[in-house]
Amino acid sequence: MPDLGKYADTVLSAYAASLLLLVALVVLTIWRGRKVRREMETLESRVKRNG
Amino acid sequence: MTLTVTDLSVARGGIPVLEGLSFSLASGKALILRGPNGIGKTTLLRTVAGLQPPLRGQVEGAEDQIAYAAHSDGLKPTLTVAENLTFWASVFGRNGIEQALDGFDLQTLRDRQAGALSAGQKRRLGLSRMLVTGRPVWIMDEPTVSLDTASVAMFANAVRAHLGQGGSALIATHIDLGLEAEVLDVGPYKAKPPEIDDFDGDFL
Amino acid sequence: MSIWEYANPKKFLATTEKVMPALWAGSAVLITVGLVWGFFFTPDDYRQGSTVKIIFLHVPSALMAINAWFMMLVTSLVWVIRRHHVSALAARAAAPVGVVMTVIALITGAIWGQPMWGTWWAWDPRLTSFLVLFLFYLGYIALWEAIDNPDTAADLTSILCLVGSVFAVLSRYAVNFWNQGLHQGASLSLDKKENVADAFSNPLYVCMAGFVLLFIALVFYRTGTEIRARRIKALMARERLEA
Amino acid sequence: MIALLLRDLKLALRAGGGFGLGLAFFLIVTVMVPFSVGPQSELLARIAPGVLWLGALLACLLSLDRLLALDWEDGSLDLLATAPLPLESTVTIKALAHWITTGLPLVMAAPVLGVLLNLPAAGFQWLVISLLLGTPALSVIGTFGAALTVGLKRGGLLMSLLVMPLYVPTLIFGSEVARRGAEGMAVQTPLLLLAGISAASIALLPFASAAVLRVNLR
Repeated sequence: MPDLGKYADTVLSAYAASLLLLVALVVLTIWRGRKVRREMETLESRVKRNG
Repeated sequence: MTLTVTDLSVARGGIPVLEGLSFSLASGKALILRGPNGIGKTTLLRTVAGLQPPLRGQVEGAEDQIAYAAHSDGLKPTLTVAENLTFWASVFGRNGIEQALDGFDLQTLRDRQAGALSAGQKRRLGLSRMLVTGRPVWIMDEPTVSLDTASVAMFANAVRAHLGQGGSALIATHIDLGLEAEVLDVGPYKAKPPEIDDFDGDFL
Repeated sequence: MSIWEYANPKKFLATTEKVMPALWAGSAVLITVGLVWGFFFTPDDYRQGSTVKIIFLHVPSALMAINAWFMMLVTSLVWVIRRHHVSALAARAAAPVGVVMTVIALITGAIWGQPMWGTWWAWDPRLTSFLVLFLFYLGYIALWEAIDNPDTAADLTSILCLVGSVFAVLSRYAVNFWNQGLHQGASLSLDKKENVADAFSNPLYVCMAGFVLLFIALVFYRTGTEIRARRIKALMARERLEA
Repeated sequence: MIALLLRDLKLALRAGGGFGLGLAFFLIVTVMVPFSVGPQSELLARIAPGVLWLGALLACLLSLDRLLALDWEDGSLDLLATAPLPLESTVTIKALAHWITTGLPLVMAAPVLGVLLNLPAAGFQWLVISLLLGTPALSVIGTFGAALTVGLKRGGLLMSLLVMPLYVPTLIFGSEVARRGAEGMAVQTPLLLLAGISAASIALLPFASAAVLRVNLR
């Protein structure tokens, strides 16, 4: 851990906030991507069976 | 002045509803469109009127020739009957609304506000708007909704007079207007869904 | 073989599927290396102390916030001119990424500004422009969400993006005129005298490359999701039509 | 074209047309300001140009959602789209009617409200000039926003979200002219920029508005 001096809180909170936002963005993106992919596959198989 | 439609496909909300339609409408003729609800008659009429682009095919002889009447009449409730008609006449670069008022028996109502008319009277006013446009091709979507028998006859007379002057009319309706008109059932032109496996820009 | 072949949704899905793992891995490695290098192995600035380390997040996110809008502008134009659906959906997919980048730039800027300028927020031209950019992103996303018909939504948002870009540039000049500002000049430019010291610039370049890769990965993945969502919509409409 | 303008003006003036609502809103917002910031006359004098500009902008925004929505609901827009008048002219006329019924009254009321906010004497002329130059831009930009949201059920709120960022440059230059005028500084640069924005918006935005309206009519 480098010595951040009197600005330790500033630097750490900036890193924490940014990384949290980035991780949230990636997680939400992948979560929605998987959900939509599953939905499409069920729908496709249903449409094919019926039509 | 002939309206020609060749190999027309139309879509509603990105989904094709009718395909491969061809017909032509010569002056002095009327064409009645029939077909079950939801088949795409309104979509077809809007496409012919140029309000939406066709998926495929061409519409010729429609631009600046058509007058369109749909479910809503484009009337302003706070303007009088005469003011409403005068407005539409001048938008189409014409004047003189007397003939239209006479044709749909609106003379007695001319100074009444459109908001105070009954549904049938409003409809008559909306239809009389076709007369003040001076356009040769009338495109009408269920024009007889909320009209009584006498008013339907009035409407049929107006269409007949219009055809007699070399005009033409494309009408989607379920009732018999007593016109000498060809009938086109759009049912057989219902779009066939494409194969499910391979999707492209249409996502189907 | 032309680039437009990838405008076919299926082809796009198949191709991006192949490059996705490399993109995810590449962006993760670059961002980790850049941030670790920047956080642990750079000296403190003689004036700003350790707060200078925020630059490794602040500058790349600000860069991507603007580039994301620029990418949306280009893809919107492609949709308006060539009507490739994938292009419109890519613009839609990029917008939320752009918002998050804008928010990161604003938050890190505020946290950094507090000790340096003595205030969390100042109506400085750069800060204000980013706030306005944020509002443009919000409006753009809200319009996409509000419209049911996907083609209509694509057309309207494209035109909004074109008009909005012009007004965003105008706003940039307007706020410059309105307040001269506290913010320092560009951190990286071709004019060497203006640049940050080399000790900071190398990890910064790595971070910027990482953010670019992450952006590409996210946009590819999200565009795929939008394509599938669009297909779900089309299939459901088709079922309704057949019923 | 004249017919459409006259009809819109007539509709605005008849019962329920909403003429004067924008003006009343402008008045009420201005009156509320001293209640929220306090009655000190130096403070009011300093913020008067900005407050009056913001009030005028909000009053404009408020009246936008009726601009095209009414014609959309009763089918007039469908019929106007098939009329010989190009849609570009239609939206320009609509914006002009909006300016005459909303923007122009705001310009005329602004000096009176300036008195309430203790606007310095030198500021009156520049306030009126800046509003006169700026409100047409507010109307055409607003028409674009109204065209974007015309088909939506609850488009009003969304329209504000879309239009506000587009108003930023006009607001900045407009209130800058009024503020500098009130403080006796040179106003030439912001005045020219404001005029430029207005002229460019009036010349170019109707094409975007018409394109958007065509998409919405499909």
